[in-house]
Amino acid sequence: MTENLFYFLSSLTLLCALMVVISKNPVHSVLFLIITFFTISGHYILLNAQFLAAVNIIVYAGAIMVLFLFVIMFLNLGKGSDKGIKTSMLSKITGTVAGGLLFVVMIAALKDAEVAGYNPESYNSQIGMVENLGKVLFTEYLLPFELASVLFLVAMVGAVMLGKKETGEQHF
Amino acid sequence: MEPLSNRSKKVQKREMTFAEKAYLPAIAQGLGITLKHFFKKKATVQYPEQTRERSEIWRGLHVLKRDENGAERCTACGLCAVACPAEAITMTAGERKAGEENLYREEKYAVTYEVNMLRCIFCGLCEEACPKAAIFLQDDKVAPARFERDEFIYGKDRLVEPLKTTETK
Amino acid sequence: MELTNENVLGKIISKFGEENIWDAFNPDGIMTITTNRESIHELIKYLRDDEELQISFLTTMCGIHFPGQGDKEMCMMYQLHSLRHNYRIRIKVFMPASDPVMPTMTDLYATANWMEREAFDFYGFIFTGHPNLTRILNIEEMEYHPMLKQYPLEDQTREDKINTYFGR
Amino acid sequence: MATENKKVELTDLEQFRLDNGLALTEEPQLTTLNLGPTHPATHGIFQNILQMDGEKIVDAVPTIGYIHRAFEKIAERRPFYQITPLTDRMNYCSSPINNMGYHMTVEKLLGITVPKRAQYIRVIMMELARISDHLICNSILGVDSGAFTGFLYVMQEREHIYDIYEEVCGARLTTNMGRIGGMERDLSPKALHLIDEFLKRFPKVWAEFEKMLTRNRIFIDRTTDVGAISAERALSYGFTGPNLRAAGVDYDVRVMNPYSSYEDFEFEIPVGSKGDTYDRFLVRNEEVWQSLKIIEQAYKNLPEGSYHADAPHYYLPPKQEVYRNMEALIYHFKIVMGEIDAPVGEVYHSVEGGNGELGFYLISDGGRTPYRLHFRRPCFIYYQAYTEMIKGGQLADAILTLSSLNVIAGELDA
Amino acid sequence: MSENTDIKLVEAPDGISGAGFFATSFEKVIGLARKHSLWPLPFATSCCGIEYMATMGSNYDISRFGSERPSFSPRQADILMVMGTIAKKMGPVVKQVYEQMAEPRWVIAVGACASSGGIFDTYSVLQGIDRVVPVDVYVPGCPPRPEQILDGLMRVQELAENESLRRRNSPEYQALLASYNIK
Amino acid sequence: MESVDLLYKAIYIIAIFGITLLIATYSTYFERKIAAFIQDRVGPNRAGPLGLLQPLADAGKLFFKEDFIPSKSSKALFILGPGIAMLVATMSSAVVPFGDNLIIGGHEINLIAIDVNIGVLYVFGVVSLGVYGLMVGGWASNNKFSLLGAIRAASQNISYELAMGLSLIAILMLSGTLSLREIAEQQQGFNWNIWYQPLGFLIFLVCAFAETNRTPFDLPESEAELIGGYHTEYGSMKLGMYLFAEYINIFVASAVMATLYFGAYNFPFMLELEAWLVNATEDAVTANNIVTLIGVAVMFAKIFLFIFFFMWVRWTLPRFRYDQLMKLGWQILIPLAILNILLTGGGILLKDYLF
Repeated sequence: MTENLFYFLSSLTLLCALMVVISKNPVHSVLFLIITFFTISGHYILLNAQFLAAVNIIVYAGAIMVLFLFVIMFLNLGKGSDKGIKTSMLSKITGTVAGGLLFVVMIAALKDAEVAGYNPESYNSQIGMVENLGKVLFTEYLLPFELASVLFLVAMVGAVMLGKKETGEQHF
Repeated sequence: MEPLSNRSKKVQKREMTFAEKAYLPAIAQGLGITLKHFFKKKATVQYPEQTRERSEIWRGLHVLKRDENGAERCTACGLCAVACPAEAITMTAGERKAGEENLYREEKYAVTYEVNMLRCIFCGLCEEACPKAAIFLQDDKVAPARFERDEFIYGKDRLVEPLKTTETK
Repeated sequence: MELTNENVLGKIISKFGEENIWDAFNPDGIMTITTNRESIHELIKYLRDDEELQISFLTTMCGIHFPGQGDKEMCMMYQLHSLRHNYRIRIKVFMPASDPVMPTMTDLYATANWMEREAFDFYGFIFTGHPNLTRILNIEEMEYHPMLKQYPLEDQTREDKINTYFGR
Repeated sequence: MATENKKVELTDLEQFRLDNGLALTEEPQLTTLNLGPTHPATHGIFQNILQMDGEKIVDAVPTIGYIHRAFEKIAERRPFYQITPLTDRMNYCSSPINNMGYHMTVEKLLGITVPKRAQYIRVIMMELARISDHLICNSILGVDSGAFTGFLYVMQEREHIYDIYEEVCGARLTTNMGRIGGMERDLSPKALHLIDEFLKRFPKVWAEFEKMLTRNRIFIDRTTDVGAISAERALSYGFTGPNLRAAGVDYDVRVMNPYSSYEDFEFEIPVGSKGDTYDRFLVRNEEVWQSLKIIEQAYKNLPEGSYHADAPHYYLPPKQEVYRNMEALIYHFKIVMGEIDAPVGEVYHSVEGGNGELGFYLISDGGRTPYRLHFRRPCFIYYQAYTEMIKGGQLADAILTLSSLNVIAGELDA
Repeated sequence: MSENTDIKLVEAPDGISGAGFFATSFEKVIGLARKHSLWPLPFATSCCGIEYMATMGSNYDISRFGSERPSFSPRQADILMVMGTIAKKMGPVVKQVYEQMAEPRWVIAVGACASSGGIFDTYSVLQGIDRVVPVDVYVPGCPPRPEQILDGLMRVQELAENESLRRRNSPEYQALLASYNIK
Repeated sequence: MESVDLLYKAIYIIAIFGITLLIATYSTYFERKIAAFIQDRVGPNRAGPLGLLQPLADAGKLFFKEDFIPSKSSKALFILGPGIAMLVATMSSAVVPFGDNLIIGGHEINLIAIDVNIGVLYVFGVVSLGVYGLMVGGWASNNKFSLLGAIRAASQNISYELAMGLSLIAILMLSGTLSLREIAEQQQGFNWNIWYQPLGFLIFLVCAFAETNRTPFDLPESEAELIGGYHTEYGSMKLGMYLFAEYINIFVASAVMATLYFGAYNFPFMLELEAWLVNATEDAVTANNIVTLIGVAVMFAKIFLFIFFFMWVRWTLPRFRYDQLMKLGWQILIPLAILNILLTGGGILLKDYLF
């Protein structure tokens, strides 16, 4: 059952991820991206990492994508959304080359990769639970965790600076 | 601008106090008022079953009065039609024939008398204009809503007071 | 200075001359004077800006149509008010129907804008210099100026009325 | 997101762009939003085509005339007394003021003096009308800011005012009250009783309504500095009435040119300071209290005497006389037919309407109808300032400004 | 022009045609539901609008009929209540609003002006909205008392209760709409 | 898990779902009645006795109204919008504990649909998705009023989620768990969180109003400005679903508030009552069940009180303006919530230090 679910979720994830790229209408893209996040959260739940699943949804689907959608709605206002974007031949060629190269690199990287197995005896099914996660974060990975928070702080300051408009303009 | 008269009075506008700035007291006060009304007696008059009292001079549906002998008062002088700002009244006059004295009070009478209730604005000018006290706006009846436009041309069949009730109300 | 009809009229006439201000009379306590369209703009500006008069409030303006009066067929009435002195004055300008052209007052009073549009809509007055002289109340497609006396009031498509009943 | 709401100071370039219908800057795309003619907040019908930058209004183009009914043209075709029902329908929130204003104009033309009692009754009715006008306006301001309930509380009081109207003239809204030369009937005992009750009950209701909104910070924040207009601009736009008084000019026709014995009464003219929506709200609130004061005085000192002028040429004789007296019958016919031999002349008379100076400019050529009757309609005059008042504000501000101006479509379009 | 419920066409007996007993009683239930949930679109232009406010107010309380949710969006409304004068400038707007409403829809012309132009027999006023949209119920009065407005509403309730679910697809109805040049 | 347990669970879930829908349905009725009573009116009383069939009439009418899709809109998304709104709304009541354990035939049944140990986060996540329904619907309508409503909804929900989350953190610090059931259990008797977190509750309450788009935060659908906001173009049952979703959201918000701050199914002297009952009936199972059932009733009473409060406020207050709303959210509530966290942390430390 779990296995079937896994395959179903995976195929859905891939399909939706593909649709994100393919869709002509940016709003549709965003919506597919949201479904992608959902399916990824589904994977987390399969892995018994409920916290991650919930946070993934809250942060990505609940907040970030709302903002994406928000922006895109504004953009779409004036022009028709389904006119499609005209791309020049040059960019098509460069795109193909770049994509192909990425593909090659990924194949190369995955070729020698080994699937990490796990030991059923020593496996702790509670590893994805909140308590364990918290413990690990605040003991073993304290430094990276704090560094990440500094990074966030910097990002926040930057966002505030960017968001602050020049004087004389209406803020809302 | 300096005042034009000595009667001006500045409206009271003070700064918000801290409590007012914290939203809560005013909100609580408002909630208190609405809660008080929640338990208050309701003002509603349940219309089709009960009706609200109307004043005795309410200008409702027209009626063509009869006199104390049951004869129609209207003499088709046309003053009401002239006085009507909405031009809702039309009539044709006729001569009373012999033997109709109990039907019509004067020698001239209205053969047809029509009020277009859709045009009518119930201003009461016709009642005021009538020198014979024939047309009268009743206080206890209003023109009802209907489905068809044609139904609103009230002819004499619907305007003239029924014979039985000769006394006014 | 107490504003009375006499001293206001005197002031105006001394400023603009007898040839531009005439027919002063007082039908209802409000002095009414007549002027021509060349001096109307200057006159209203003077009344507004004069330190003593301060007649600086445009109460209303409206058009009037007097058919069959030669070159006095169209009339534009301005009524001004000095809030300071509580003094009202009425100014009329007559012109022929063939040429109802006047200067605009929109540069003096913001409120004149729509009043002039209304006068244009109703009577067809042309106010030179008006920023947007289009119909205001009636539909754009209307072909005539309905308040002119020769046009009927009634809706011409109404069928349920027999005119003979009303003697009108 | 910073959340200042300041009026925008435009640079020259921006002003140029604005004047030429260009987007303010390259970046923000302006949206056109069509407010009206059937938008719920317009309470009546007029259209505003707004240019919006997000929530901010950059420009507005008003269109009016959606209920143009040609009052002035009708008035040229109807005898003098038939015009009263027309005036009802101009500012239908306070029809008695219109009725009385018109009657006083015609009386001025005909040279009739109305006895004191009739004048006092008129004052009572006009002030009741002012109260009903202001309470609609202020409670609708509440509705548009989302507080619906206060509106229904004061609507009940309006019903009581209707009851008084009904007792005086027989109608609720379009009153057709009074006649040229006085009132059509005296105040009945029941009417007096109703007025008395109203004077006792209304202050409590109004105080309660004030309590719900006046010091509520949400409401204060919503209305302060919204749709402000300076006294100079207001005068240039021809503002009168509460909207001008909110800007700080104490111009009131009742005090400047007293009519109908207004000089007998003690009352004050409330004025605001900034001319914003909150000022307008407060001024109207205070005016309701002043009107109550006037009604109280008029009701207490109601003089004895006749309720109409002794003018048989113009005032319909009593019905009983018409049946018996030949002379009365002739007058009756002449008056109803409209042949009252009005003198040639022109008069202007203005009253303090619910919204400001309501003027009647009447030209008579001696015929049975007015030659020209021009209404100075305060709403028509206010509304053109609306564009200027809402520019730079937000959509929600525009709505509140509109309802606080109390623009009534019937009066606006005439 | 409007549908007269007094006149009933002879219908095929139950059970012979497709609509059997179940279907008709089902129609009744839906009719009842519609009757009690008529959401008005108050198209208030002038004086009658104020009387409509009074109708909404505590003393008359239109909500007793389940109609207190005014839907200013035509999509959500069931009855178009035209209250007040409709000038010729406004006529197309009324029509547009009517066209935007979803079936089943009813129209009440409240007051003299909306029904027939009333006192305003002038060049600028539409002489009755039935020149642009089909009207189901006329309410006379200028303005009508709230009681009369409620009367009008109850008249529409009658119509809604007795209306067949298929009436809106019937050729007669289509012809009626076509005569107004709607859709 | 045994199949019997599974069966009971299934029944329970269906029951909760049904109750949610029922309460949402009748919320419309109560909203109208409460509004009427507050405004000195009587409210709907002609559909059935006391107007009790009013919601059914509305539903019946909405179902049989012409289904309309604006010609220029994005059809799929137009239908998806109300669907998302409805789905998301119904999902969130799953983790709310409506009662303690019931013991039926030796089986202990938790009166909670799914007991996940991240219950709070679950509610939070699901609620944050609710905005998609409004956004997608508003955008797909291809109407500027709808779009404005959708945009307002989105920014409002994002902003207030932050303050809401922060105010929750204080609760989490106190209870040390993310599971709603455990939080409920900790508030045994009269030991409710509200006594420790009055400020947090206030912030949460305000945010709950904002998240459910109720007055004074009903900007997305503010009638006076935006006609209907995001649902301007919706008619028939799609509109019904939006309205429904709003009422379900109110229900869930009330349930969550009752659980987090007002002790869920706990009521004063609960233990004493149970002990007394055990003595009286000499049957621990019956006693437990009785107390649990009382607890369920208490829980629903609390929920109804909150729903009433929502409606009471709706008919009293004016609404904010957009920028004021943002100001309140970002400049007042978030700092307050952070302050609250600091105070709570300080309190906890102080307690550890002193005792």
